[in-house]
Amino acid sequence: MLVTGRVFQLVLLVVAVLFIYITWRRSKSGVLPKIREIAGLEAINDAVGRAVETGRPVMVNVGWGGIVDALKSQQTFAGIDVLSHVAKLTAKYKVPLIVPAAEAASVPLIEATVYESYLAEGCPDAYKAENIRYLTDLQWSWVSGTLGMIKREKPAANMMFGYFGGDTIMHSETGQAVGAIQIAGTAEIGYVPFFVIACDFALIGEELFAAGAYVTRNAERLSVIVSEDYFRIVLLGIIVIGVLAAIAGYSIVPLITT
Amino acid sequence: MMSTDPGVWIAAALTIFVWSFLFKENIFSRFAEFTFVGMMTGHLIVMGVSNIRSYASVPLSRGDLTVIVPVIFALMLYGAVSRRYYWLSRWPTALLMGTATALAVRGFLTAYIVSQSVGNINAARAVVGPDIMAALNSGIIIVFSICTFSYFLFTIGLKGAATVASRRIARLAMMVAFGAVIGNTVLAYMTMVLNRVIFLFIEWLGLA
Amino acid sequence: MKGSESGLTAKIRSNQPQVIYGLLLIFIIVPILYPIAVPMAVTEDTKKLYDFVEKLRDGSLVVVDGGVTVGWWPEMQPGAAAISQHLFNRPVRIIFIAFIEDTSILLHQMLTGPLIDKKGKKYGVDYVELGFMAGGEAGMAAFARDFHAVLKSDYYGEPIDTLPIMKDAVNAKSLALWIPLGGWEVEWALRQVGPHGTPIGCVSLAGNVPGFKPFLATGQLVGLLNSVKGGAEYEILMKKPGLGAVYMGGISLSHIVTIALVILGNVIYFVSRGKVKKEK
Amino acid sequence: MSDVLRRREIPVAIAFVIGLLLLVEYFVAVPEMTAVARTIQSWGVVFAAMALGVGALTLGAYYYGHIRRRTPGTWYLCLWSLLVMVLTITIGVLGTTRHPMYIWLYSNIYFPLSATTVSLLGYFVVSAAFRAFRARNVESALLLLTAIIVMLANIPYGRVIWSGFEAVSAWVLNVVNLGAFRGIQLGIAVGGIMVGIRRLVGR
Repeated sequence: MLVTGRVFQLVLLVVAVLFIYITWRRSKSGVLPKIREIAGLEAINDAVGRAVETGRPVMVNVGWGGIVDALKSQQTFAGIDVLSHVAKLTAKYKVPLIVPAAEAASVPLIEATVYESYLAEGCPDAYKAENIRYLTDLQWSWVSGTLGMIKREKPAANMMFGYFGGDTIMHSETGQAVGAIQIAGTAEIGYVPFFVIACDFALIGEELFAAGAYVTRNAERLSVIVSEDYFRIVLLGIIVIGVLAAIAGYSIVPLITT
Repeated sequence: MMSTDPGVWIAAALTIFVWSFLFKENIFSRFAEFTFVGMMTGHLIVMGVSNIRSYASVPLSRGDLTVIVPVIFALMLYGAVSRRYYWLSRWPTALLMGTATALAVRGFLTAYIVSQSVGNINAARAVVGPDIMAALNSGIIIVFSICTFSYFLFTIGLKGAATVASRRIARLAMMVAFGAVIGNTVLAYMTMVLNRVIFLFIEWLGLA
Repeated sequence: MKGSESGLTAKIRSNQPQVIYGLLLIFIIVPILYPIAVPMAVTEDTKKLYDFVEKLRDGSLVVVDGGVTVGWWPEMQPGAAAISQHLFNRPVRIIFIAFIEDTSILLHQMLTGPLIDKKGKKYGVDYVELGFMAGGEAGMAAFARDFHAVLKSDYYGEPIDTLPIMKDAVNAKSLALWIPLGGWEVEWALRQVGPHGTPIGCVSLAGNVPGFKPFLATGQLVGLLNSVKGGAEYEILMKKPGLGAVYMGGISLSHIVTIALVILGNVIYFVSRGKVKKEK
Repeated sequence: MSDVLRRREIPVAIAFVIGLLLLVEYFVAVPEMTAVARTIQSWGVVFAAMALGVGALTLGAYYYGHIRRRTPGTWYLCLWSLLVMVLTITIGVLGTTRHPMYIWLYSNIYFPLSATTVSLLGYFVVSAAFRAFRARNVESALLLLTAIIVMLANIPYGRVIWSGFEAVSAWVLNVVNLGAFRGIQLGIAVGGIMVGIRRLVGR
């Protein structure tokens, strides 16, 4: 009855479901797992510090994925998580924070996030609603609006976390041209290279999601990371055992492909 | 010979409008963008209609009415434009989401997880093979892929010399891969510029 | 790090990029006006796909599916045209379809245009255009499992069950080769067509090529054309230079310019950084 | 009644049941289930085709807001964009996409606009090459070096400079790059599966 060649895959799927269930249950208990440091995140402090020195603003861009689309929104949410962290720092050090928003639907969420960060730092008066600048829902209008903003405001730090497509090169090139410290991250692996080369620090792929969970310490988001780690370890084990067995002259491929 | 086709002239004007963005965003580049978005959205609808036509017209002409059922259900999607009937759109959206997600999950299992793991395990055979070059290359592939894969562990194996070394190898390997992406992408971007230049200089202005 | 820059680097950063844009434009125009023919080698990935097509059995069914938005078509066109021409040369039957809204019209224009010589193959018997099918990856999955479930008429609005070619074409298992053109499209095919056991060979967008190498190694892709370069190589194998050769001739100089700019920019960066260090 | 239908649990349940069906059907061969899955999949395509119009309505509503408020500098462009959209739809639906007028619009307006927009990236990549691509450390130096080798191997002139570029580039792509991307693709698949399952159970 089981389709030949897919039995092992079914087992993997069941294992994945189990891991998700276990980690989700554990997240309810409130014990937070340890998570490794993510290189680019440490640089955020320095970047904000530079904004203090130079008196220029900090710009945080959460991409044009929006919060409606099921797939792209994952990255936007992670970006907004990082934004909440940056907003706390800018509130603390009294640096202007500018956010160019790309989707009308996401603006209220961004505004609320930034406001709450300012509130948490005890300075809700420093929050400026006009600095959350909604441009347009259209990709290229948004890109050109953001580029214009970078050129005018000359931010000391330009941070980009979220969904970015072909426009990665445009943002990071313009940011570099005004001398901003650039920290960026996207899960679009095809566009990560442009961030890596043109920005000072870049998060690679999945590091964006981990960064979101890292800065917010949200139990449920951390549990996602943990469940993925478990699954990775299982796969890693299979690959390592398979490789060692193959070197020793045995093959586990028939087992995997049953 | 300069082109006498008004279509070519319009296309040339639009090309120059978009390129004027390189100097500064201006009324012409904005005009071009809004034209583009209008046309793109219109085209999406046209293709949707043609798809539904293809699905429904032939069966309907033969008297088969059952094909209308999904079309009627799909109309619920348009609840999305009204706040009051927004909930209606959730049902067909859930079907779309459920289908796409399940298909992606099973595709990932077969085509990525199992096939690529098998690829790595099979590569290990060459490591002990007679060809030294192939053995070396397979070894590099296996080590790099394992290091890169475990680079994205965030809560397990946080300390130790092995972790540090593996993460270093992973980063260097990824940098090479990213360099390959950038180098190869230049090929595409240059082609796109060339395509427009050929259009302007040969099709429109008739040079060369 | 930014603080330790001398005036020279800052000057470069703040200069007008339009000068560089102009430079690029010049080095793209010059080779068009004065074309230079330069020989090219054929890479292994291209050769593999060519050989695979060459060895297709008589009467095999092949799907060519277009999957790029219209703006990226220039990149796909040389490869798409070359491989379609090759398929028309061979005694195989071809199904053209698109899973992205823009491509069905582009494929139709390619087939009716001067680039393709159909070698007297008859529509509906030897090849067919199925137009566009919605749904993205899910659409491709539905099509791969049953060609007749959703699409009932072809590009011209004719019922497909009256076409002789569609009598044998039932699902992905009846195919000898599936050729996606594009980036995502290839990933969709790997996930949704590959598990049916259908061989896949692709024309890929340049940015995705490095990411597809693992699939070439496992044989999930039987071959791959690297964007315009792959197209040009395929033309060499077919001994019929076309669009690919034109593009490759035109973009070579601008590659050199890009490389020169990278090196120059970095030399200035290091020289000025060295100066700052000495001053300190 | 409609309060019950409005509950959030219903769409979650729909997605879950359909997802489960398509997953189980992939691993277990039951002819009845396969038939149902096939119907659902073809419905999905019809839904997706119908969904293409929703975006247009949302965009239309957004434009309408600008036009009604007479947003300075934008409202007439929105109006123009709407006109273009209506024109495209009218010709495309009444005359089908094979109509010469539709083909004319497609080749002389849609294609040049789209292709030229993409070509902007070509300009940005050269200026970035000069102004932003910096070998800040060993990692980015390695990245740039690989990029240059791949570029040189991609163009015919590369062989004139040194005949070895192609071999080096092929080795880099087929060995180092392959290893790295195998790890990355496996990672993407793990993410896709885990996030996918979570989405199916509405978490």
